[in-house]
Amino acid sequence: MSEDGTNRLMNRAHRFDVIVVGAGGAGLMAARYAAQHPGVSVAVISKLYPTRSHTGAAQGGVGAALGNVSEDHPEWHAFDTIKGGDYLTDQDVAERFAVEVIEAVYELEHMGLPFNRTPEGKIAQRKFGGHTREFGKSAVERACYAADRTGHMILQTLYQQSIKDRVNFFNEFHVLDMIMEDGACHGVVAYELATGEIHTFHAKATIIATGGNGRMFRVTSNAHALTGDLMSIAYRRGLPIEDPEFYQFHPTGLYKLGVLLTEGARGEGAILRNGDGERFMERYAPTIKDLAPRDMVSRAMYLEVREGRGAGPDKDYLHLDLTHIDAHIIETRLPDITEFARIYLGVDPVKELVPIQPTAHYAMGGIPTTIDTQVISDGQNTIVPGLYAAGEVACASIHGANRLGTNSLGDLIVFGRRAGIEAAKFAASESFTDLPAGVQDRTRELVDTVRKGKRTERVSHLRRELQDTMQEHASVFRTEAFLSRQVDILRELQERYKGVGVEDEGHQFNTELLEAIELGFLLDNAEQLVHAALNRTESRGAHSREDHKERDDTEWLKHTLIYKDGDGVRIDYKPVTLGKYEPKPRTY
Amino acid sequence: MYRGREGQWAFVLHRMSGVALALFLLLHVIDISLVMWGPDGPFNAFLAFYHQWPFRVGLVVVIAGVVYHALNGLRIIMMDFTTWGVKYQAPLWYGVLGLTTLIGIPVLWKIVPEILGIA
Amino acid sequence: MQINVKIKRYNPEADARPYWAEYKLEARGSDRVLDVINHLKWEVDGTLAFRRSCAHGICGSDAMLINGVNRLACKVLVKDLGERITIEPIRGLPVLKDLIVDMEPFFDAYKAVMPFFINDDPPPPAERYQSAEDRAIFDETTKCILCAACTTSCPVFWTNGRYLGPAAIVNAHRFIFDSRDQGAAERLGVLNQANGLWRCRTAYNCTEACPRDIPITRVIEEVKRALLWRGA
Amino acid sequence: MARAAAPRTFRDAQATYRTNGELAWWVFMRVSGFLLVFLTFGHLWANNMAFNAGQIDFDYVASRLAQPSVKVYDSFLLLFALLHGVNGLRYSIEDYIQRPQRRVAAKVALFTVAGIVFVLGVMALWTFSFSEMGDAVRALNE
Ligand SMILES: Cc1cc2nc3c(=O)[nH]c(=O)nc-3n(C[C@H](O)[C@H](O)[C@H](O)COP(=O)(O)OP(=O)(O)OC[C@H]3O[C@@H](n4cnc5c(N)ncnc54)[C@H](O)[C@@H]3O)c2cc1C
Ligand code: HEM
Ligand code: SF4
Ligand code: F3S
Ligand code: FES
Repeated sequence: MSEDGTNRLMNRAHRFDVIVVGAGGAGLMAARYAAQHPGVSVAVISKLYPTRSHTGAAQGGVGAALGNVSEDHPEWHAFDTIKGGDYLTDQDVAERFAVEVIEAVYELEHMGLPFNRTPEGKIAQRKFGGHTREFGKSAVERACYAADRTGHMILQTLYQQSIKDRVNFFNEFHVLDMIMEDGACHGVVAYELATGEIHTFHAKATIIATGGNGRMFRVTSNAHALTGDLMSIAYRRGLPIEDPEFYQFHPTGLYKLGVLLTEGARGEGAILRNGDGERFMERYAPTIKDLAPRDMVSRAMYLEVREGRGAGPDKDYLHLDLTHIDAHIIETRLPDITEFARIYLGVDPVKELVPIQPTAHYAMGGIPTTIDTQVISDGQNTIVPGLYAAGEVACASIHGANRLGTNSLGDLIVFGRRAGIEAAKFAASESFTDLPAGVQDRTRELVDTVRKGKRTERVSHLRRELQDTMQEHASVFRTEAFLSRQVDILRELQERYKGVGVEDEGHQFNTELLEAIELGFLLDNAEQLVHAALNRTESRGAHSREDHKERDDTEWLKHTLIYKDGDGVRIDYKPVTLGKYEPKPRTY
Repeated sequence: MYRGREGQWAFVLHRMSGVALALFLLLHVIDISLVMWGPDGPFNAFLAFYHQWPFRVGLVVVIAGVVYHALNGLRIIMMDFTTWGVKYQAPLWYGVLGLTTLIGIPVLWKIVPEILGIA
Repeated sequence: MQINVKIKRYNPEADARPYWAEYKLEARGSDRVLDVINHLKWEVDGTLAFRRSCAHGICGSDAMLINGVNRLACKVLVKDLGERITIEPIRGLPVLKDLIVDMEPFFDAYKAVMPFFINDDPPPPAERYQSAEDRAIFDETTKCILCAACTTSCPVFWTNGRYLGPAAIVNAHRFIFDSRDQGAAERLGVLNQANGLWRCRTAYNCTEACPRDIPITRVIEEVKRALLWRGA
Repeated sequence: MARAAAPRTFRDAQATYRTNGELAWWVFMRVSGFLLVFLTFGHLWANNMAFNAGQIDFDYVASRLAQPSVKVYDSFLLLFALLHGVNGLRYSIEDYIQRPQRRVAAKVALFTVAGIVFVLGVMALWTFSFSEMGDAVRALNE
């Protein structure tokens, strides 16, 4: 390398005590708390400008048992979370979560987050799916909200605070590899979108907070950017992914588009109706009806459509009915989703029924961590030194087999905060080790393969096929036949992926190149999901096997850990941490 | 061209008229101050020059500019100091244009014949 | 239907200056402009560069100058534009490639108004109280997604890049009118500088461009009055 | 180029403002604008509507400027219009001239010209005794 070259390389090597990958709710929360540790330097790397993160899309609210509207207790919240997770939730995590989320919500308020207010001036709360009083008696107001843009407010508030705290940001830097040596993590390697240069970020502690992977499905509420990058990178680096088969479909996505209409709408009284105008949820969940957990509602919707009671010319969607709700409430508490329906479908929710269908929404699984967000590498909870994960990308596991609405934002703030504190503590006690030689090699290879690819396949076509087939074979209802078929399809797609390439040979803002690389990540995510789903021969939470309709606690009350193994996969397990709540049949 | 609406055009016209008026004002003070050189100085010659028809038409444009600028200035003041001005800014602007035209009619009625030398 | 899309393109690595590229393609009326340019990128020309993420008007990535007006590509449908669609990068910020502009000056202006909650009193164990009425005063300005559609539609900003711009003022308003915040005086002070608030000439392009329907000009006027009556 | 966006601080922000000058000018534009409505409309009425502007000559002007009330009226008009207009031109300079040196140069030029014009205007209004000149004025005095 030339003199000049070495010099430039120096500029592209960065060193911070703590590196946070991802600037969504989890990442910014982590950065904030890490930065509060005296003497610890922190940087956030994000492939999007922080405020573009998908946390900003979260609408309904963050669940915390503040009891501002009616009596509530963390124990009730923990119980709902565990039951909602179909008892795959680790109960110690859920209990700790239900307590800490209260503190975290107050802290957000102290950071200025503009929650809606009750008449007394306290944080307003509303009902949400699966959240109940006294262990399932009736729905309770637990979701703290700011109109239907709670996630937006969280993201903005955290970003604002990070400006105040002078956090270092590397925006539009795309992380493509983790630096792993001797089972420990020493930072990441990232591609700078503006220049095409590759940067090394050397860190004592690395926090992964890169969000979800919903883009592997056709109809999804997730952003284009949610391609599960770090789940794939960890996987390629030999780390396991926990419970990827549990993927949540949210009942109320706008027909065909998948744009989400918050469950908060049903919290405010909206009703689901089938093509005959019937309130079908009364048949599936007699007690809490439309506010049953998402997996149950989405399944009910699929069944309605399958049994010919869908709406529309193809009888392939259902309706969300808000017409009986006071127009003022709709406009003030649900303004954004009202606008979505008006703009994208030309339907006015105040007067008309809104066409909806389930939409791919949330990965319950992810990079496995301890309750303190340390990443683990096996079923014995072996800790990967220097590596932390929080938010949707991680699996602690609080959501078990099915996440309750509002628990994700709670997850971000509780575990984001924990990750920040823990990582900073770790970093403060460690010193930098030398980086292994050739840290950038894998990244260069990854970029070069795509850059010089044969271009016999188009990225967009492969991605479309992936999304269509995943929707077809691995979404709300699954069978062995479908899943095995999908395994084959994925193998074929992986093979064809080797033929992709890019037209854009440039270095600056080569978004085509990154889309191609992201597709590779998505394929890995799909592989994890499909194999784990094929392997789990029971129905639990969001994982519903038509050939194994019952939950099987004797055999399957355990977490999946899936590893990459050559061209195939290897599956291992991890016990569920049980506690005071005995697994019971899940009825609402 | 950015397809802005009333507000943008109100601004563009206000600025153009304002700048034009300010430049005109500078010239105008200079030419009027020529009176200091007395009846036999350059003043009358200068004015005779200005009395040619293109300048008289220009003066009509200046008057229109003053009227528009003044009325729109009042519109701006209403937007700045009331809670309702912003809400009605577009109708107000049409009001400004309307009134400018309205005032323009008698002005033209009076001045056009003068220019044509009929009066 | 058949549509005709004109895009102002520029690749700093290949082109001396920006040029117009024209494409003809099939689209449905219900397609978003984002779907159209995604289609172009995915099927026609992979080098086309633009930012996008959420695809439903929430992340603020894809403000563009579409048929002469700033909008989010993901929030405007083909049927509302007709068969001829013209797309340019937003104005007043340096164009880096095709529809991608340098957002740093925009974020710098945003940061300059101290867009963060300031209250140095020790917080209570639970939340700080705020009446629903006090909360409502700044509700609209909490909606901002920092898309820059407003600032880059402002005729003053196009020619005077030092103007902080409407987005910064909107975000200052968010805090100045928050009953819990204590930093109003500092923020008003920043806005009182030569390139702050007083550069606004009430052109309303910002208000019309805002995809979040924030009544920006009204907001700016409220801040002007606050500065006038409270002083800086 | 790596860009770790360095956030601004309170102090950075505070350092950027010092005076209420712009606020004062903003208020002045409104107050003077309001007064100018009457001043300019009156001026236009007198010279364009009540008189045929095509016949304005030395005698006409001198006869007007011989009246103290007109002197006072025109002085106000001169003062407000000039300040208002020059400040307005300054706004345009701020907006359209982006090179700092050129901007300063343009403003210096503007203020110089405005200063000269102001002095000329004041001299024309106040330093000459029109009663000694022109037939009309003499007639007026008789
Ligand atoms: C429409 C919608 C509505 C929702 N509503 C609710 C709700 O009401 N309540 C609730 O609790 N939950 C809700 N959720 C779920 C919740 O919003 C998400 O799970 C959560 O926001 C994820 O946050 P995160 O911080 O983990 O990731 P994100 O906010 O998605 O952020 C990911 C970050 O990682 C960065 N990143 C990703 N890959 C890379 C890479 N390779 N290199 C560098 N950076 C990278 C991105 O730039 C981004 O900054 C909703 C989700 C959606 C989609
Ligand atoms: C007749 C009554 C007048 C009224 C009510 C009036 C009002 C105003 C107002 C309120 C502004 C401020 C605009 C803003 O901040 O957006 C303004 C600007 C301006 N005015 Fe006037 N004005 C009048 C007469 C004049 C005259 C006679 C001149 C010329 C000497 C003039 C020249 C200007 C200029 C150059 C600007 C700046 C334009 C800009 O920045 O966009 N105005 N006027
Ligand atoms: S105020 Fe509106 S237009 Fe301006 S940045 Fe915010 S959301 Fe975008
Ligand atoms: S467009 Fe510009 S001039 Fe003011 S009202 Fe909006 S900021
Ligand atoms: S893509 Fe997010 S706002 Fe358009």
